[in-house]
Amino acid sequence: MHMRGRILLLGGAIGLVAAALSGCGGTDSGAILIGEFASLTGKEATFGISSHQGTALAVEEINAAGGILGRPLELRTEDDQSKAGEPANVVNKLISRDGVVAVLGEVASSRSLEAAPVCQANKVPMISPASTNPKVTESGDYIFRVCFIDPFQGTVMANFASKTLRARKVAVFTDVKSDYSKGLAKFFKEGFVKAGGQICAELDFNGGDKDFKAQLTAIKAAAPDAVFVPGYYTDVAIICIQAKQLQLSVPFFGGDGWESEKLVEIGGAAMEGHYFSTHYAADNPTPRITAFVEAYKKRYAGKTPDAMAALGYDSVMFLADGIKRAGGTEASGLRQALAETKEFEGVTGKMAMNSQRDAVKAAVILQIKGGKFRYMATVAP
Amino acid sequence: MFSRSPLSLPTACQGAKRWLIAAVLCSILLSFGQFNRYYLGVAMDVGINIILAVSLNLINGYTGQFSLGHAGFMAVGAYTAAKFSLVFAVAAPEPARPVLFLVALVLGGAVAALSGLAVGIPSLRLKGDYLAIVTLGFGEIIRVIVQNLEAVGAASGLKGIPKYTTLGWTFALASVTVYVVVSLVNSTYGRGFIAVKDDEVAASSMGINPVRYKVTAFVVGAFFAGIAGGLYAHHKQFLAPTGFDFLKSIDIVVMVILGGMGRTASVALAAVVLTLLPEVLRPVSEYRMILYALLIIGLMMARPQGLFAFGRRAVK
Amino acid sequence: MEFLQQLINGLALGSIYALIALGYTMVYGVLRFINFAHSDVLMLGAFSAYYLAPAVARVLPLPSIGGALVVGLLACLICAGLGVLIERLAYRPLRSRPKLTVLITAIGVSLFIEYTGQHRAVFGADTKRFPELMPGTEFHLGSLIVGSNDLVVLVTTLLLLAGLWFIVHRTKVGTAMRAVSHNQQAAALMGVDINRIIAFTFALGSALAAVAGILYALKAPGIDPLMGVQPGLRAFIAAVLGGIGNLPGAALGGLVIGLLETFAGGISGLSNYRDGIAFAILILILLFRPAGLLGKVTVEKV
Amino acid sequence: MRKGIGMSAPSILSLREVTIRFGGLTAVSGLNLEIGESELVGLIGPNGAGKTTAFNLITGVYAPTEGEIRFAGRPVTAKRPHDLTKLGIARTFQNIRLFSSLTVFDNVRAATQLHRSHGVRMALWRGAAFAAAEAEVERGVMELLEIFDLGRVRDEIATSLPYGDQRRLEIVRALATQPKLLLLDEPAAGMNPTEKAELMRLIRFIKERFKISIMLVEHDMKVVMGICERIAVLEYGKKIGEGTPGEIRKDPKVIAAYLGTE
Amino acid sequence: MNVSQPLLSLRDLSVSYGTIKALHGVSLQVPEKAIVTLIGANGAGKSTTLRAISGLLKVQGGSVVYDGREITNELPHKIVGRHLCHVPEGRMVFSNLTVAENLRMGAYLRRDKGGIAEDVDYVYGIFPRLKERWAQQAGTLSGGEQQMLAISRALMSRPRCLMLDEPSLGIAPILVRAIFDQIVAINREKGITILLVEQNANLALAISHYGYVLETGRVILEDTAAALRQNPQVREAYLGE
Repeated sequence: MHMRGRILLLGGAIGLVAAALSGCGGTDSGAILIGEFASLTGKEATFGISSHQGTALAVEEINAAGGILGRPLELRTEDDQSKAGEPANVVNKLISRDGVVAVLGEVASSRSLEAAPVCQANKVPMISPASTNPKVTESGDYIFRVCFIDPFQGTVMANFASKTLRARKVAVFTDVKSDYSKGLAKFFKEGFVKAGGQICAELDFNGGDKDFKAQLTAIKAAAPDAVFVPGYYTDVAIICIQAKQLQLSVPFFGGDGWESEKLVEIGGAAMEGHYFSTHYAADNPTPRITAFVEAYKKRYAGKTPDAMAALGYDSVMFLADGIKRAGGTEASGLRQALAETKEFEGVTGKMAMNSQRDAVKAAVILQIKGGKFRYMATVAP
Repeated sequence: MFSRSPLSLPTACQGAKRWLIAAVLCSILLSFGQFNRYYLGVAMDVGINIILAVSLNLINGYTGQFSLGHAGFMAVGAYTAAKFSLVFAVAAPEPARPVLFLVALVLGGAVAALSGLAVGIPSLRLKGDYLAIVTLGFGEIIRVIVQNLEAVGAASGLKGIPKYTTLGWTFALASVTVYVVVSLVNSTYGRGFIAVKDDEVAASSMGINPVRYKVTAFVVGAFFAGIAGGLYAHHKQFLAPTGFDFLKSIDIVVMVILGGMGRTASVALAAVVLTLLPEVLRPVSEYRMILYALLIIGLMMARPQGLFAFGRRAVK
Repeated sequence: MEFLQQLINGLALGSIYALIALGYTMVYGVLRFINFAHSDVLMLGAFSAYYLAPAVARVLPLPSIGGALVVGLLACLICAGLGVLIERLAYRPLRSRPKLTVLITAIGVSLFIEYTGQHRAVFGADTKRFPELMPGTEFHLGSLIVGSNDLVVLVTTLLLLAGLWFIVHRTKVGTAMRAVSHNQQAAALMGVDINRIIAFTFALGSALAAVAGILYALKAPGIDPLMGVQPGLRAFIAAVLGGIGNLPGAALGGLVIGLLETFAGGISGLSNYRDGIAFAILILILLFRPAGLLGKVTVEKV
Repeated sequence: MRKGIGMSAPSILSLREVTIRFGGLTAVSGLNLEIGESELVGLIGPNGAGKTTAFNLITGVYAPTEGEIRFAGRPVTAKRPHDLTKLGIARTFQNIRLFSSLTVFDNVRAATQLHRSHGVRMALWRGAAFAAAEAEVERGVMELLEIFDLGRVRDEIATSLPYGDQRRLEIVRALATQPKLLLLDEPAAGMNPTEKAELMRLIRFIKERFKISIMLVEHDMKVVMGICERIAVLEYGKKIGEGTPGEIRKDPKVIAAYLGTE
Repeated sequence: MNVSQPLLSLRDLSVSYGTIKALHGVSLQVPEKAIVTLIGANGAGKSTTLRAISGLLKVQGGSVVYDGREITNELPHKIVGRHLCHVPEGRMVFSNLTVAENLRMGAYLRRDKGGIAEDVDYVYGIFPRLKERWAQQAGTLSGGEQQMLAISRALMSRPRCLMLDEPSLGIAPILVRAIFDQIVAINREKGITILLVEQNANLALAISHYGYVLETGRVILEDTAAALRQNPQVREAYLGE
């Protein structure tokens, strides 16, 4: 091809793009359009799907009850493939092309962090169901979350380790690939050392690894009283199985990433007696939770909702509550209403928004006993 | 490449520069337009991917090496540029920012080019599959290092990067990349890249130093991948190490192969198509990646020379 | 003691890598290309066993050694069939094309299997509990702990290596494989049906992948459609490290990578670089031995 | 063309006791060979005698296990091919190795690397100087192509040319490096008698016109005997005879090596 | 079977490598139990002819008829199954296999264990050097030994017709002699038809019954071997006289 032809082609491409750029925003019909972005495929699909199912259930329930302010909700869900670089696009699409009034997502903090500046720049409220990294809401005053944050959870577990478990020496086993795990480990270590404990071993794994024996052998050699594993249940179950094989028989404990019925399904007997903190306990016999668990099981083939599902559900309910109080979906009003939330009762507990737009709420500590999550304690902030 | 008229050579040389200036001006004008942010964001992705694909084409397409580590170079550029901006540009007065942005981009490119040099050196001894795995490994090592580097946010990612990337910047730099690669290859000097690809032994018997060309390709390719990384950082405003894993490299390789190795215009076109395709396929998101995989397989069966490879160029 | 324990851990991990690496290297031996989809066949092996186990459990008691053998054997057959199918549909039409084309196709096949597997109508993206095929216990040697699973892994690997060695060196088809690997044309002139030998190689490699998949799943009983990616990549490195195309090289490479990762993984401050260590060692070794540890450098004919 | 050092030396290329072994095989052993300025020397021998290996030693593709090679008066043993080309050695290949994705014109243009006055910077700036320099290259290349009647196919892909033209183009490409010594590896292979006659004329013409030394490896006796001033005969890596075509033709050792003993 | 019909005949065979035509309509006949030689300079198309017959190359035009059946463009392993065997140029022994394994590969299509053992003894008998080296990797053999192995390997398939491509290539004269003696013996004792490609024209013509001279993909001359040896045209082609 002639060189001029090549450059012409480039020029043409630019022109085409320019022409395509003149699209326009969403509609303002009867339904209230809300956007959701989640990892429905890819590496972390299992979390995204859970939270999405909770989200979808909440929307269905609201609509069945006649919608909000007489208008039904319409959920637009986009898959970000668990891939960095995607959330910004997806959220841009939801906002600029679909014209959603608010954005829900994501479970993973790294992807919420990518989407947050987009929502902030467009002044569209974003509610993350389960991103616990404190940085997420630092992106701006339109960013909210319905879960507690890592410093709180880390401190809760540090206190739990030193007071309840009476551990002096704790080993920390972190997923280096996960911002969540690293954050939680950091706040736990700070809290535990402050409480007078000693971190006797710090080892790392990569989320998705299947062999942890190397690290566990090293941890065993350090003779800890307990092992803190801030990770996701997929890895944690296998870690506990292999720890059991190595007869590393001290309590293991972790955070909300543990919460899934899969943890016990996969880990089986190896999970017995371990602890974790989370947002809610499915076996908590409050009517609200029982109703949610039952509805969820009915909708999704008998699956028990995990924390991600519960938080996804709460993110919708929290938004609905805000819309109701704001009396509409106008962005600044809605933002204001959400920020001023004083008391919101979700399946994951009572919460209030603090000045950082982080949910101030209690954590629960569960113990695994007889293959079930047993409620142990509620730790208020 | 050149028309049959013997006079075309010098004319084409000068014409190209005019077109570059036009393309850059055009891009800058675009920046002033008001566009739907989604389309704007996708358009910037398109521009960034053009830079990535066209620069990888210099390594894989023109020089015949097989690099699977382009995402690594991109990561180096992205993190370098972003860190620079976070330290210097944010505090600087408004008017100085475009200059500082340019400095950040070039710095990112330069550091990426240095890493290109580091990868180019093993390429002297390794070929084919072995080179591919070494470049892949290099990309992964970069990712692991970044993942552990607290200064750039480690696994939590680097956030708060100012949004400096505009459509103008993106396409102006895409134009520059296309221009540089086209100009480089379309010169007596540049025929050496293709000669090395076609037959290293024969090339070296013609006085062409294959080592120098291979390393040059890596350095220039990495430089522009670094620039693309910088644009990406200031476009997404957030960097996570997982965004630069080897699947990202594969995406870029697929663009090069889809376009047709060693054809800049076709590769740029493929970058456009492959960036838009996933967006178009959003409504069937469940099947999106399955379709993408099938597309790769089908393409290799039906048009291994590249989807947009027209004309009479011999295919090896 | 910790050292010995890590040695055991490393051998158990390394022997799985070795099994996978053998599949890469066998295919490379006859076709000279890297079968990227091999790691996905591993995943398919684990999933085959996952779905087979309940069916087998109706006839044979599970967990039991007999039951595990039956499940394993069936999974091997399924994967062998799938391996042959992949070769037939995706690779054979491209046999005479440049290596790069085939490599990219292999990447395409790999992505296709992974994403299709993730679709909810197929396996779904979530992690599944891998059934207990074999009763597991731990043995104590002083303070050393050897899991029965680790022993099974080691013994299986050794048996399969011996079996593979026997097939390759002592049977007609194995001799034909080596002949095809050395020179396809000359092998054809001996009356060898190249296509059949290649298909056989894929079947054999895929069966090994199935075994590796099951052993891997026994070790870490959570399986998902992407479970093959990490061990696949490591085994791929192992195969190149040993000298791709070289069977003892693949076994050696697998053990080296397994041991390296284990020892690095046990050191605080180094365990976070575990993903990169295998690659770093690979690059270093290739710089000094460009054809891998046991590979031979071939001189290009001019 | 650049001025060589030590041009006063009588021979342009000299091999002293050059030996190369591949594993256990000694491909060339103790080879002594001199080529004078503007001389046309043939290297013959049965298949597998080590002729091409000798070529590869001279052009730096292989480094000798033992012995010394001097070119234009300076030692060049184990120098790399592109450095030797810089010094003035060019070659063709037994199995044609043209740049398969380049046109005829670009194949030759690529070989002018050593003598271009402009590089990356000018290529990127694309100023008037670049245009002038490229025009100069083009003039040179076209001149060469026209001499060898390949100008008419300048924009064809090199490997799409008929066989004879490809052979010729390979020679043109080698000449574009402006060599002092041109090595031709079986240039007549696969040619019919007419083409061979044409080739012989061509080789003589090149020697006259460019005033360079030529060494050729060839099987075809008619060609070798017809044009070479001196012939060296290799068998099993060793030189078994050397002399004028007349002498070689009568050498019983050579006859035995060629027709085989009965 | 019609006795007057040759065992192998080519009619107007053409073969191209990409755009380059290597054979321009080659026709030749090989009668049963004869030794026929194909001589010519390097690049004349001798090897190409053999490779086209044995199915290694795709034939663009013309036909190959063997034993009364057309076998043009059949797959190589099918052609071997018809007992038409090709010992390729450069020997192509499996250097990663032992001598014994190479021989076993030769008998790949056979199932008769007893017969195979007999034939192994036979080839060890004609080439005792192979017997000495039976457990060695073929790559460690000398060129001559490799050639012996290549011929023996082909014999293991019990061929009716054997095509030999340059058996003297790069081999010490003393071994060439031994190999050619055995080629004659194979032909006489076992009645195997031989199509021999050779550069060493004198040597080839000395043992052949009939010869064809190839030049740039065409047969330019054919005659009995004795006549060709006296033919000045042949002498000229080889010594430039």
